[in-house]
Amino acid sequence: MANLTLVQAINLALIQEMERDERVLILGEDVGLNGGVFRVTEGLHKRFGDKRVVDTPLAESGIIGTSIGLAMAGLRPIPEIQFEGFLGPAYDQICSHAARMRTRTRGAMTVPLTIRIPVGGGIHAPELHSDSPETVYIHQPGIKVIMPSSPYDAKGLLISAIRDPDPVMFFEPKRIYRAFREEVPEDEYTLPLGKARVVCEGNEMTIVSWGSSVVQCMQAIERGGRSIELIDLRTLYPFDMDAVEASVKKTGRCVIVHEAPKTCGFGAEIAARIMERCFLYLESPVQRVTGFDTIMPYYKLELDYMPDADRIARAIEETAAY
Amino acid sequence: MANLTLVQAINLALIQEMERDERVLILGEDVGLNGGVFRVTEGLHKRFGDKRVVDTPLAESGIIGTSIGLAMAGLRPIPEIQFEGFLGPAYDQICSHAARMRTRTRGAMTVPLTIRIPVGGGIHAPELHSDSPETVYIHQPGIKVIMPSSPYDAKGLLISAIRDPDPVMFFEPKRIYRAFREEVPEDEYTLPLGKARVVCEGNEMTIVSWGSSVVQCMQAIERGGRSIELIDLRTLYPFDMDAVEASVKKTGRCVIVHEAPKTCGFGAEIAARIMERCFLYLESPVQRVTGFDTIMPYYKLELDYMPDADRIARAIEETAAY
Amino acid sequence: MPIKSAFTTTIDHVSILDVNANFDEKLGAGLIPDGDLVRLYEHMCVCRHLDEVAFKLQRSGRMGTFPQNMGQEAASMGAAYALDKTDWLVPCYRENAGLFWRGLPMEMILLHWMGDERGNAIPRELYCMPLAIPIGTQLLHATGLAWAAKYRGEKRLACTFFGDGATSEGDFHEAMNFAANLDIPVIFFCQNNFWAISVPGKIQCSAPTIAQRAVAYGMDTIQCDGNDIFSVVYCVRKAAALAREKGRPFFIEAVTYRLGDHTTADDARRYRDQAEVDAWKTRDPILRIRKFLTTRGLWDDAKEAALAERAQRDVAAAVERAESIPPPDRNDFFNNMYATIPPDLALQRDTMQTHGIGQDPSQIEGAVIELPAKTSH
Amino acid sequence: MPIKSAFTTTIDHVSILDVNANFDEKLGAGLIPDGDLVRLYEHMCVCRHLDEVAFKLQRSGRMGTFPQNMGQEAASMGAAYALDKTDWLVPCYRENAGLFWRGLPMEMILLHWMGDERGNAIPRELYCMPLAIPIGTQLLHATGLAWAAKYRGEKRLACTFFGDGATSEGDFHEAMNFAANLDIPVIFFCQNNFWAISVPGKIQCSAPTIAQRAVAYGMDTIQCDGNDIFSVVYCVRKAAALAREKGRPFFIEAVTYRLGDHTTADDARRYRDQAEVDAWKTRDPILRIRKFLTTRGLWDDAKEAALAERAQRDVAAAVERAESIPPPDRNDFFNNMYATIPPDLALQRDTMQTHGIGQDPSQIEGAVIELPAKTSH
Ligand SMILES: Cc1ncc(C[n+]2csc(CCOP(=O)(O)OP(=O)(O)O)c2C)c(N)n1
Ligand SMILES: Cc1ncc(C[n+]2csc(CCOP(=O)(O)OP(=O)(O)O)c2C)c(N)n1
Ligand SMILES: [Mg+2]
Ligand SMILES: [Mg+2]
Repeated sequence: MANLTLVQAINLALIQEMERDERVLILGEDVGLNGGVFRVTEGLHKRFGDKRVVDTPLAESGIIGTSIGLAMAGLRPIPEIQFEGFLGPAYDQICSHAARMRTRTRGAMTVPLTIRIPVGGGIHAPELHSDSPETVYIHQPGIKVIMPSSPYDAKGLLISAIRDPDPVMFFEPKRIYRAFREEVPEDEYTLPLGKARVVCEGNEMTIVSWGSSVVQCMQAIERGGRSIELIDLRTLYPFDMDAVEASVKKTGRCVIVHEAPKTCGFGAEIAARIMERCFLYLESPVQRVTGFDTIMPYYKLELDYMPDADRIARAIEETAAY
Repeated sequence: MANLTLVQAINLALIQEMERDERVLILGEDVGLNGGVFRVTEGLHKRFGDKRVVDTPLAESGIIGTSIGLAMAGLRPIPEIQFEGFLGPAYDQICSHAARMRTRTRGAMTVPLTIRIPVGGGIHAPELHSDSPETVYIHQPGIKVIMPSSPYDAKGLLISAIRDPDPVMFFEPKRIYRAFREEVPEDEYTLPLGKARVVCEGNEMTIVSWGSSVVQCMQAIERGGRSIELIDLRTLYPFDMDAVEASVKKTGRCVIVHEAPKTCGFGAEIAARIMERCFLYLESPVQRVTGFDTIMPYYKLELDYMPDADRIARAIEETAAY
Repeated sequence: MPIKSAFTTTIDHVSILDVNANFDEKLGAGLIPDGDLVRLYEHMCVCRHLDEVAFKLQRSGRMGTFPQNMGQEAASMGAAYALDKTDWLVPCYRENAGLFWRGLPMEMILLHWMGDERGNAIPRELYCMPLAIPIGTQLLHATGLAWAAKYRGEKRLACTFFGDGATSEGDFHEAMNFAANLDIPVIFFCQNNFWAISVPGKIQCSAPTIAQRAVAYGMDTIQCDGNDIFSVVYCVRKAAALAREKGRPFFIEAVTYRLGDHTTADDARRYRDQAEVDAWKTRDPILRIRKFLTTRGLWDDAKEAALAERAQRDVAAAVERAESIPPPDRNDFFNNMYATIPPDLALQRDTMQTHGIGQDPSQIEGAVIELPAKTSH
Repeated sequence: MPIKSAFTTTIDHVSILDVNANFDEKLGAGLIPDGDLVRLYEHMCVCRHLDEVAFKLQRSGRMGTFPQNMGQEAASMGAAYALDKTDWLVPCYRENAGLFWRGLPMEMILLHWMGDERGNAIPRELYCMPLAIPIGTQLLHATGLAWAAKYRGEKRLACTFFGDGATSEGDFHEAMNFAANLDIPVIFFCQNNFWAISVPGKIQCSAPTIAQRAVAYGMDTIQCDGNDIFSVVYCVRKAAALAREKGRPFFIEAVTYRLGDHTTADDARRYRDQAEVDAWKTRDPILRIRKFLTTRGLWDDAKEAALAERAQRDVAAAVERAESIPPPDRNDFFNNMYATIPPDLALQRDTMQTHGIGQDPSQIEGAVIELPAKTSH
């Protein structure tokens, strides 16, 4: 066991998978000598060399498009997109190709690809460095989407993603890259994709969240007074609706928390599913505490945009009082 | 009044707005001499010339990116993206720039832009010519999204879109481009963005839909036996939640129908909002009849993918029986 | 010296068997053995016949949109001929000739345009990618495939095909740039047929040549008569040698012409002059090669008649195979989304429903709902 | 002739005031009047001082990430000087010098990097676009702005700035191609500073020059010493003339160097040699121009001291203005989404809630919920 930050846990997972499997390579902007702008690939270039840790031209469609070719040829590329705000130029290659190649070719061609992307706000970064676009890719069939909220989960889920035979988007909440440490086994291990984690148990209300918002939820819960079950989805597609259903059938009330804008955010899907599956158990409408339907403001106001413990606590109280 | 198809109504709206306002110009692939692959811009090149109807290079990011520049300079560009499947390369310019310019500059720069896009399945077209990506753009703050289901609405909404000071995506359901005709006033007229249309009234159940699915809903309703209120949203952002709320509070039951995949489709948002606003009025969970969480299959199977009157009728019966 | 030259370059144009069937012995001799040339000619004719048949299938409602390859057969076939059987072919949709030469069964192309994904399930050992619908995107896949070969120390290269229109897309640029700067052995093969649907070539590239696109990347580049299979073979051999020996990419502009409509959904008379088409008909690659073969005593009317008959037979058999395949299973489009279908998607498949109640009818009180079975189509 | 030349070209490199401050009278005489040159020098020094102050503001937590412009002042300032005041400047984020020359108040740049959108609310009459964060995207906006000028018959052109890294993006290609083929008067001004964060120029463009990118489009192109303001002015004048007279675009590669880190979030020692940086320090555009002015008797130590003092005063005043602006209103980020705020968004703004109950507390039975007010920050 080692006491690691999220960055360190991901770095360790990358090293172990590269040691284990010659087919794994890393590519992207500044991933080489520089070790990535967040230092997630620190030391990898030195250890594995130019061939397996590749600085590419500044072109996100190129990074993903060539990764698709690499993957179809049987390698296991791990491209990095430097910030979620720069996924845009790669959207087409992800959604028109990575997501479709298996079904388009009825399985003759597959795309075992893991795209790593720092995501979310809260670090006082410039514009387009603080967004939460996960919903777009959850909506796109053919991709798996992961967003861990802890070092332990990050390592196990990333290893599973790399070994997964299909394209996976691995969002890394940059706000908690170094926010805390956790005991992480030094050996390699995998965590199943599509399984949620019950962070804490309770029977008065369920909270569903993912990514760095999970930390905000914990803070709200720690204010005390209520027995709350917190579910960290971890994998956003396929998502663990069974865990949510079981919890809400027990508690009868639910609050969903995410950073992305409200309208058509993933929270809407969870809420709609809860209604479909738990209609007769619900004692109050499912509430969503989310980013607003605005552009994430520049950083002077970013904390007003992001759901925080105050807003979550308020939603809990309101939901309980309904 | 003239009896027009959807294509003709849109064509007429374009002509009238170009006659009225020198600042309006059309650009895109094959929009000139060829009149567009669906002939929506037929005759415009002849009438308005090279300067105002411009065939561009084959580059969707270029089409939208230059349109943003044209719009910021005070013109009213109407770019066409040939099929919704080719929006991908333009995603970044739409979401990172068109949607953000006003708020990024606190109003100093604005992007009065109307993007026209044929959308949806049912015409036996090749791959990536039959998708329904509207949710992605509803989720993106800063854009208005329209999808008409009739010639009359199309003309009035398109004229409103062109005159709107903000970026609008105008999705044209290609399956009904020529499927039927409707009386359309020859004079120009506008319809308010953000207002739904009650297609038919009823008090047993509400159906919410948009685009060519509205026609499938009508067919299901016409099978008779129930008093159903059909709401065509027409504008998907901002959307007319008041109309939906009023109807569901009256009927207590609701089915939502759309072609896009279920997970994180716009139906989820409507369902979640209904729960938020009508919780105590609901007699059964809101149901969604949608495309599946798969890639739209090639055309041999496309009708298995798309919600049709049978599937809608079944959902109506099930919802009523709940 | 306040103004000095920072860069100079020049680009070659290659033509071996010219429009008048004049043959340049110096470059052309031995390039293609007689027997191969006859086989290439035969394949081109079969491919041309498929175009005609496909057109009729579409018009009679037995197939969806189809893009004819007519007039461009020499380009992709010459390339496929000059490459190794294990080099990747990464096509757009106007390379039927080359794909058939490689061994792709004709019915797979038909199936694709009949709206059936099974037309894309290409056996791995053919090293062919399926047709690419979104313009320009496949160039990056080719670059990745070739990169993988380099990564593994294989001598395999990738050759990707695209039109003049594709050179306007951002992905074209990114693929060229990746290949040039990271030393990836890709051949970028542009079929410049002067039109992208109705948009003329000058709107895509107003420079004197498309070949000079490659200058931007410091990439070797050449222009050739794409209706002359000898020129094509000459250039692709040169490109392949560079790719295999130096691991470097190469750009080829093959000048050709689309003799038919863009696709069966198009009517080219709306936007281009018949005179232009007629002029290009005299440069038809099939006519040219036939004349050459005849002059050399390698071809005659009897052989032509026999070939016509064989073409009819082969194409008819391919159509028969494409049409007699059982309809696809509805489950197919669920089952191929992931290696292992997620439970929620399996539920959608098994119930053919997305609505919560339909997926779990136990929620409904009272009788099971009976509805007319799904209308068959 | 089986092999003939299809295309030849050559690209010029311009240098007027060279590294050793040798001045080419033939090209340089009269290019910049003495008085202007002094003013340009002063502006460059103020801009350089802002870099230093901004660095300290960031380090002391008074500002977020900031990209220094150090070493590249001559490039954007020379361009802004050579253009009309009503030509569009469409920058990336390393053109402070040019923007200040145009008249952009320094505090707007500071506000931008202090995380405040009001730094982008640039008065229309300055014809400056705000800084562009996503690399390469602004080139298309510039093309559209220039297209609009052409559409209206104005003589206005657009000049857009970007780095070597930006030339790898698809949007770069699409913008160049649109401008070349549709005859749009844009000047594409590349500041080749040899690095894109840690990635060396050869990974972005392995060709001998970046200037040759333009050959792909048949666009006029030139390379110049970007640390020599005379060369820059010479090239931009040439480009502007072509744009205004023929409506044609022009590409300029200005060779320069980023003397500082990529941004305050970067540590360039991780990836580049100090020797390289030291070599470029001797080519600093500010040193060069100062030497020139001094030789010509236009500058002396007293003036330098006075300038240093003025720079300190001006920058301090700008910082003061940037820091004393009242905090932005939370409503701002709602109110600027659309010309008219949609009702649902107004509700989100007015309640600062997204959860349905919080937006409509009447749904809750019992007392109003009291919570600690939002933690201020
Ligand atoms: C990204 C994208 N945009 C638009 C289209 C629609 N489209 C199909 S073919 C075509 C023209 C292609 O021209 P070119 O690349 O020259 O190939 P050609 O058809 O001439 O062989 C267009 C615009 C598409 N398939 N993909
Ligand atoms: C689309 C996009 N991808 C990645 C980034 C992250 N990023 C910011 S600056 C930069 C390097 C830019 O290099 P260059 O264009 O040469 O400009 P320079 O910083 O050298 O002036 C990168 C990769 C970005 N801002 N936008
Ligand atoms: Mg073409
Ligand atoms: Mg640079």
